[in-house]
Amino acid sequence: MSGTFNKRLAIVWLVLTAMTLAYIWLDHSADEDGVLKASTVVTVAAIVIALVKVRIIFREFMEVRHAPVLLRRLTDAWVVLMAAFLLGSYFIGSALVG
Amino acid sequence: MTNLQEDSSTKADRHATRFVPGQPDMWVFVLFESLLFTGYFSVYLVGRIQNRELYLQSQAALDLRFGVFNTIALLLSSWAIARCVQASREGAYRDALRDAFLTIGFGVAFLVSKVLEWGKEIRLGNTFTSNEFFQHFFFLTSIHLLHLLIGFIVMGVAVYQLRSPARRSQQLVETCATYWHTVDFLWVLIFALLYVVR
Amino acid sequence: MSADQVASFYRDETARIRYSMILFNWFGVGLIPTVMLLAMQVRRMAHRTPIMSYSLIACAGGPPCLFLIANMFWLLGSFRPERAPELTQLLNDLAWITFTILVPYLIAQCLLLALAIYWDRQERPVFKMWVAHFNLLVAVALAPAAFTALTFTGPLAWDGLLSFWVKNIAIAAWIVVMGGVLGQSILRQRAEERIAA
Amino acid sequence: MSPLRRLLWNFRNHPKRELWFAWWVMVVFYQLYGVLFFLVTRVQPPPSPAWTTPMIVQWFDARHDGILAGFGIVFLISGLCAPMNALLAYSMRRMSVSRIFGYSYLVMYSLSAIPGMLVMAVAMTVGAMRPDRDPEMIRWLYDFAFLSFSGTMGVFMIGSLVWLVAILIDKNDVFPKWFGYLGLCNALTEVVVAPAWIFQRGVFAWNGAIAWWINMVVFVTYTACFIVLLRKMIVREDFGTGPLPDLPSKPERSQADSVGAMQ
Repeated sequence: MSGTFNKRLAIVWLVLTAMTLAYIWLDHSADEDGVLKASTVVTVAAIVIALVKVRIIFREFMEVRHAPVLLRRLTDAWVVLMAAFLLGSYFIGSALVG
Repeated sequence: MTNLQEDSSTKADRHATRFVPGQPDMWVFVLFESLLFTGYFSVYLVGRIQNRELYLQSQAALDLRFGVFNTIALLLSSWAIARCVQASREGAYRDALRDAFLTIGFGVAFLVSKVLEWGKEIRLGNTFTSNEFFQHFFFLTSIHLLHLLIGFIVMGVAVYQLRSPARRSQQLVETCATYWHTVDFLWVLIFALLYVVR
Repeated sequence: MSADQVASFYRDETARIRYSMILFNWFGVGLIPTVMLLAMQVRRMAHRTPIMSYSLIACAGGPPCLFLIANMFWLLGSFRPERAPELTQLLNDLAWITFTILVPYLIAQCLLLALAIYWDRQERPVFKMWVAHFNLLVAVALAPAAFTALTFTGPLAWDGLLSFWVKNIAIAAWIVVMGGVLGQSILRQRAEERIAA
Repeated sequence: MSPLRRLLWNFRNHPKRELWFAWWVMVVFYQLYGVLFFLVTRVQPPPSPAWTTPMIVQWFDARHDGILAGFGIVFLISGLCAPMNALLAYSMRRMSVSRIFGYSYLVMYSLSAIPGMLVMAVAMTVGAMRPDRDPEMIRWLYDFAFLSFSGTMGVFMIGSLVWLVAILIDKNDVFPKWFGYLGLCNALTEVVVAPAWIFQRGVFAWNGAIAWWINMVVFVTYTACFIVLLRKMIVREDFGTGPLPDLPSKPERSQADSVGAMQ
């Protein structure tokens, strides 16, 4: 029992770390020849990856996966809510600035 | 992520008894606090859009390596505390205690690297009052660091629980772990927003 | 009063302001032990919770604290009376308004004490009923003083009939009467304890 | 019995009259507080610290009567804080924790009204009192008012920490643990207002999105929670020293009330 759990946790950690390292690649791909550029694609990708990581932490590390339905739904709703807030403020803000 | 989810819906799992890890009360904190931080993040993103060039230039002064190192340090600590919860659930308290100390160790690594990073930025002349980006940078990182410091107190409670057979309360250990994971996932968001977002 | 009038008042009356305020500075805090004695008497009343005595304790710290702030503004005003009149006027205004805020705490004290006495229904109540009525009366007398800032003339102004004379006479009367009542009830308490012992 | 007579009778004889009195004082105080600060004096939500002196003078002129009358009422009612803090201290007395908590909280919060609103009331009143005062001084009073109001955090931070520690180690179940954790959120937002002393504009200034608006939302949530929870505590109170009994179900409660009325 303990073995499978620990293996699973190790895999989870590896996945999370890989996603973190993906940010380095994302960061390098954003600049063209060292010129800084605002990029909606990078922004949205960064936020989405972060939220996916948050959900994995919820489900695996925080053991929501074994939790009652209410808590599982609630944490999922929260991830969606955060996404809505973050992307919403980004896009609505962009639209207002023009 | 998808394959992990498929794993979780295997039959054996579905029949296992459902339980809330730790005190359900702690989840109120987790949800409320993440909502609060979402508020801070939204304010930051809106400010960013209004002044893209300034934020981009200032962001370039940040060292992505610090951010990545910090994220991995906290992910390691989260991993350790998750193992600690498993070990203590199975009664392996020596292992649990070791994992708890590992958690604190990775937390300290994060703390040291954060302070070094601040020192570096301040030497570069980027302080809390320099410009809008650094206001947000120092604000978000220091309020998060405050959570981490409280996290050390929380880990102290967990170690105190694990130490003596008379006190051991699995629920309290899980509550402490939930708090620590919150510190972790808040940093995951802060890292993405401060270092990577363009 | 214009700024110049205020400033000249501070210049002419420097000594009086200084010595009276130093005196108040010494003894203003004396209110705290009195209120604490009251709180301890309230604790002996036939209540089921210590809420009323807690409330009195909560009221005890505020007035001396505010009074000391006001006192300092007055003393600062008279320390260098030759400064620009506008500044002296500002210090004077701050002092008077801060002094006014003592009132709500005193009103609350009186009302809470009255309520505590009304609720103290036992064979031999700690305080007699008229003490409660007296406290209500003092509270009513103090109330207009909260609105000092509204006007510079008439009974509401800070040197007017209601805000100054009624208020300060009420405070003085309260101190004298409550001092007597407190002394009596403490003497009685000691007598009762001696019998019980 | 007519409702009024019933109310009077309860006021005199209800076994929990002191608790209910303090609770109603608290409700009334927070209602009045909101009305006075937002509607009568109109000093909240706060104006910008970045304004020029003529704008500030004009701001004071526009509110002259409101500020003087409104803060007069604030002066008059600020004594209501006392029973309110007494009730909060009593909640800690009912817990299984040391008396230290209740008394520290009581003393801390009895002084908190001074930086929390009275200093602001003094500065605002003095500012509005003489419109012909030197504009620079009016500006100083304006800063004094808002910074003392927003920027004094220590009392409230340590106060909520004292309360939350008491709640978390309490064994009598007076408050649910989640409220203790919510207290931590509230204490942390008190930290966030500190930059108001540094910035004259932006989201961290005293009228900023982070330093004021988000904090206000947290504070209002926290306050609403503890008002409701204190009500529950009073209903559950049995005047014992052990764990507080659970909330009685509806029919039981009305029975208990009538028993209380009989006594």
